[in-house]
Amino acid sequence: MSDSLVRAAHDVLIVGGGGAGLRAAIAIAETNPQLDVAVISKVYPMRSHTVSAEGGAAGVIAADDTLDEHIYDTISGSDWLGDQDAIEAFAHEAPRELLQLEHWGCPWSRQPDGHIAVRAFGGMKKMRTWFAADKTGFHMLHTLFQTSLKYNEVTRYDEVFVTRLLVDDGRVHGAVAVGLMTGKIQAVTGKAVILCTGGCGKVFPFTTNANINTGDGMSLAYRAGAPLKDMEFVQYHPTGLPFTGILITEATRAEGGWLLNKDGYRYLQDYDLGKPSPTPELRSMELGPRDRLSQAFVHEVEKGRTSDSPWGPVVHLDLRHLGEQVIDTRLPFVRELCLKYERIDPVHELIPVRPVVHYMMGGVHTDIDGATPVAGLYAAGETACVSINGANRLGSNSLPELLVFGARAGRAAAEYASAARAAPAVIEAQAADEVRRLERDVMGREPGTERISTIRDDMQATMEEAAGIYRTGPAMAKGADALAELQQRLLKAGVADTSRSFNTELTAALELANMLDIGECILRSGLEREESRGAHQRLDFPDRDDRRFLIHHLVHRNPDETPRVAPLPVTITRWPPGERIYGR
Amino acid sequence: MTKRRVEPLVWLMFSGGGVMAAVFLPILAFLFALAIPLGWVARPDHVHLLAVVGHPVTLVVLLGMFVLMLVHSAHRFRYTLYDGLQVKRKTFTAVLCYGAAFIGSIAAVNVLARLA
Amino acid sequence: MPDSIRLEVTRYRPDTDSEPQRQEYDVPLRKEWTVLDGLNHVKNEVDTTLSFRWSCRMGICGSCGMNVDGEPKLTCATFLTDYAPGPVRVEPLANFPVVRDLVVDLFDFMERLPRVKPWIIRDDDVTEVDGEYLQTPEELDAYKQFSMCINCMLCYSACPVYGLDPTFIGPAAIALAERYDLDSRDHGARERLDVLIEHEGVWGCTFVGECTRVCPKHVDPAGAIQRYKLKAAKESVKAFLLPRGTR
Amino acid sequence: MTEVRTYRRPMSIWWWTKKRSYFVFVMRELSSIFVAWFVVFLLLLVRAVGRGGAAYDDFLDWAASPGIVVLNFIAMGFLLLHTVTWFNLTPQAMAVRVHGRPVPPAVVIASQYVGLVVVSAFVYWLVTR
Ligand SMILES: Cc1cc2nc3c(=O)[nH]c(=O)nc-3n(C[C@H](O)[C@H](O)[C@H](O)COP(=O)(O)OP(=O)(O)OC[C@H]3O[C@@H](n4cnc5c(N)ncnc54)[C@H](O)[C@@H]3O)c2cc1C
Ligand code: SF4
Ligand code: F3S
Ligand code: FES
Repeated sequence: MSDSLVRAAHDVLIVGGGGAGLRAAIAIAETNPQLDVAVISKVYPMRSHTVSAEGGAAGVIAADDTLDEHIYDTISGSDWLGDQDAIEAFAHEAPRELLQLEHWGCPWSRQPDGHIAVRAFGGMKKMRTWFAADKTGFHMLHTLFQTSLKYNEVTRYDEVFVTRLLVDDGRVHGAVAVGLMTGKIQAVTGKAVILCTGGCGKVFPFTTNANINTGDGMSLAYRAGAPLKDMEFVQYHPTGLPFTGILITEATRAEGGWLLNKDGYRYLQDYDLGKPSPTPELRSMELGPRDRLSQAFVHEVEKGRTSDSPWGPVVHLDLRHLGEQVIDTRLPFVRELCLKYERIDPVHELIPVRPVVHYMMGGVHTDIDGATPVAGLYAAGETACVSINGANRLGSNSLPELLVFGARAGRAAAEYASAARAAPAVIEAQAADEVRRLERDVMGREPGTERISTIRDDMQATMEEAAGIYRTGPAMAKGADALAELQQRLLKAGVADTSRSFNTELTAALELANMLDIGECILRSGLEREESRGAHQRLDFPDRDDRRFLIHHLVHRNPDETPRVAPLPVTITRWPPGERIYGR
Repeated sequence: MTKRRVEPLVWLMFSGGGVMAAVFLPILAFLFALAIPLGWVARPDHVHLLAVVGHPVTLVVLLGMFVLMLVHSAHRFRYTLYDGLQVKRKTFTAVLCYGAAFIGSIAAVNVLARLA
Repeated sequence: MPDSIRLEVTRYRPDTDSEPQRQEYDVPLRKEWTVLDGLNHVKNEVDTTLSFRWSCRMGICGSCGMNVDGEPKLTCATFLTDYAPGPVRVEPLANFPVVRDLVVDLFDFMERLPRVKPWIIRDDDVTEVDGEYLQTPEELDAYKQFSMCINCMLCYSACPVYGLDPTFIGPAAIALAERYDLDSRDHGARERLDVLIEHEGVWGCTFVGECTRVCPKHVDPAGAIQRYKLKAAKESVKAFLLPRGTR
Repeated sequence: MTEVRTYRRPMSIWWWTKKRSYFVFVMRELSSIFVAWFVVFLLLLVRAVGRGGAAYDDFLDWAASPGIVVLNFIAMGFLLLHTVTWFNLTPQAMAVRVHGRPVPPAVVIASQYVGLVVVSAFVYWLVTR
């Protein structure tokens, strides 16, 4: 068996074919065509979750805008937890990356004179969000995917699920993966590996995220010895459709949509977010940052000013005054989604919305070039934490982040791989170990009384309870205990599906194990952070505490598999911590 | 550089024939296949008809029309055989269909030339 | 409204089955449930061995295509109530080889996609990006419809020509070629024509038109293909008429 | 590429009877036989006309025989199917632009019918004058 165990050897192995992974692949192919790049993805690349992004991508291009303003908006949006050197690099490179995508064919929306059009977005002082109607992520991903087809040096492994990274002596050498079609478990080696596996919204029950967003890369890195950073910061988006959790993009509010409580009152004015005006005002009211808007919702619920729906309390998003013309040209997908999934027409009716888990600010700890502390291991995209997002990501910063840091990680990995040696023989044994683990411990388990879906439901309920918009120490501690119990239960859950080919029960089991790791890290980091900052709001510590907590949290995995949280200073260059002011 | 291929030209003739068949054929077929034989419309006088048909312009138009419509039919029928009946001997079918259209065209030239 | 509905699901396990079988499941019939929700209910509560693809559950990732009562559909955008009182037949997309249960093999399409060169091809060789290529909203509109394809493969499943002759490049790939041809920033029309003018290119299509009818994103591949034929014909006439030098 | 035993479902010879739209498609395609038949019919007519008044009359009498009339009725039905479907599909098959602006499909379809009426009237006039 050992001759077939190592399937192929590459220079750089990219795990994930979403926006970040594809951008990295192209960057490598362009920097050094000599290198052999492979992209492994558990779904076909164009199915990756980047496809769902609606609103847009921020990059300074308008004449009245400046890089410093983008930087400042991002820093204050992050509640001063973002690393300022990273944010500076990000803001500088974002416009170039977006232009590069334009040259690759991305159908950006345009002004009448043919120049790029930009729209407003939450928490931003200037209009700087590039958009392709309200299917920005879809167009970006397909543009990247189609462009990547041009490069013959990029090998793709589609529908191949990575289960483990091969690490020896502090260096990464590749990964072990299951081919979903065949069920074959094989090692694919790479001198450098870039994790671009996206977010982990599925840790929670109610999320905008797709089924595949199970945080696999975070868990892979964590188990391979790379720490996770700022895991306590989970973004709730204020406007998701009840039941499905489908996102109604922030662009609706940028175009002038209003948030109304059950009395038809624009309640955000009561939460220090400015005064209502008929036309949208930047960094004010509905264009405030996501953390503050989601928190306002909770207070409205407490005051009894929300409406009831079969899926809990909701407020309403009002787009009626925008008119059919604006909705159809700028927000056609929103109309399509509302008609389909809520059977309402936003041209004439109010859209019921509630906050929904949307984005993971935390992730695999990397430096400004995407490098993790494990040599040869890089990360980019939502799965990484550079960090530019700090305690709260601004809408439309994630898509350019994928591009900027995808490209950076790609170039850095290419350079590393050019100098690195081929994989040592020992990794063969590691691969064999992993095959054994999967075949015996996961596939071979007798179908017991426990069911994977039940444990998953319990985990999601636990996380919602413990790590919602508002948190407390005791609740998080209780949640962490509950997760530990679920870990034990998972060991007893068998996989009933014995078929090799397309065994989605097996992948669900592996994903659940990953999510339990992540949930644990979220709660452990959250417990340590005894303050309220950005998306991490503690009822028992309601204020921001810069003296103790102007730090990142790194979660390492101890040899006994327990997590250990350690501090890391925040990089501050030119913008000393200040108050976050919106609408004033 | 674009390679030279016959498919585009055949397709062009197919389309031309389709237009002809859609625009000219209904009235011609209606008159001569139904209305006149069944007496709904009085039989046109033979001399008049001979004059109309024998006019050089009519002859050219008819020839073009007949040839294009035959190619149209042959082409369409060929694909109907492939798809509808799942005929596997594709080359043979093609030769048969276009061959028939070719013979039809020769016949058309023959008939029309005699009037000229 | 009855409170449950029967799904008749096609199962196929390559390790044990010699051909697909049918299995029935009753699932709750709820107003807001899609066929995909029904399948997920089965997967989570009834029979964990059922396999199918899905991800975004919002009609954009293109992974959940299946034949529902014989029609290719995105199951995440197809509501159970529209089929009440049932039963609803759920089968893998037609015309593709079945890998497992409701999962089909897309190898053909993925392998074909690069052949139509779906990327911007320029005459000028700009490597440094400074400033955008201008494109007016009208120029954007010219190709926008064809850029909406989510690669869901419903059109392939509806096209009998593809079913009969899998070498046919097929509707979505041709629509994508058209998308780049019509893009004012692209100069690659000639290169793509060389591919599509081949026999497996546009000529197999007999304009059944089903591809367009089933497309959930209103891409109109049927139109794209016929227009391509016209374009190919024009170019060929030119090639025949004009002496080599002037082409 | 893979060692999976995929299952290729056979496509029945009768696939086109399974769905209305497929059936209409095959009928549309079968109109080609009748177009060819009319070409033959008209050629026979032209030949008869060329051969003189008697041959012409014989031809028309033959055309009035029941078998031929039934055939021609059926053929006429298919021909109309061809015309209607052809007109309906034209706007999809070519993007018609006037002064650089796309013409709406309904207008393209309507103008074809106008063309049909004009041509038909002209032919009618030419023949019965
Ligand atoms: C509904 C929605 C709307 C959004 N809108 C916006 C917006 O308007 N603006 C903005 O800036 N951001 C937006 N975001 C955020 C942004 O879209 C995401 O952060 C971003 O797309 C993540 O991209 P990625 O490349 O990191 O990962 P993804 O696109 O999620 O890709 C992950 C890849 O990793 C692969 N993968 C994962 N695990 C494994 C494994 N174990 N083995 C192999 N492969 C694996 C997957 O197959 C996939 O290819 C939105 C997010 C959501 C959910
Ligand atoms: S053209 Fe339409 S049906 Fe075909 S793959 Fe694209 S989106 Fe799906
Ligand atoms: S269904 Fe098929 S035959 Fe042509 S028009 Fe569409 S590709
Ligand atoms: S699940 Fe993504 S399109 Fe249906």
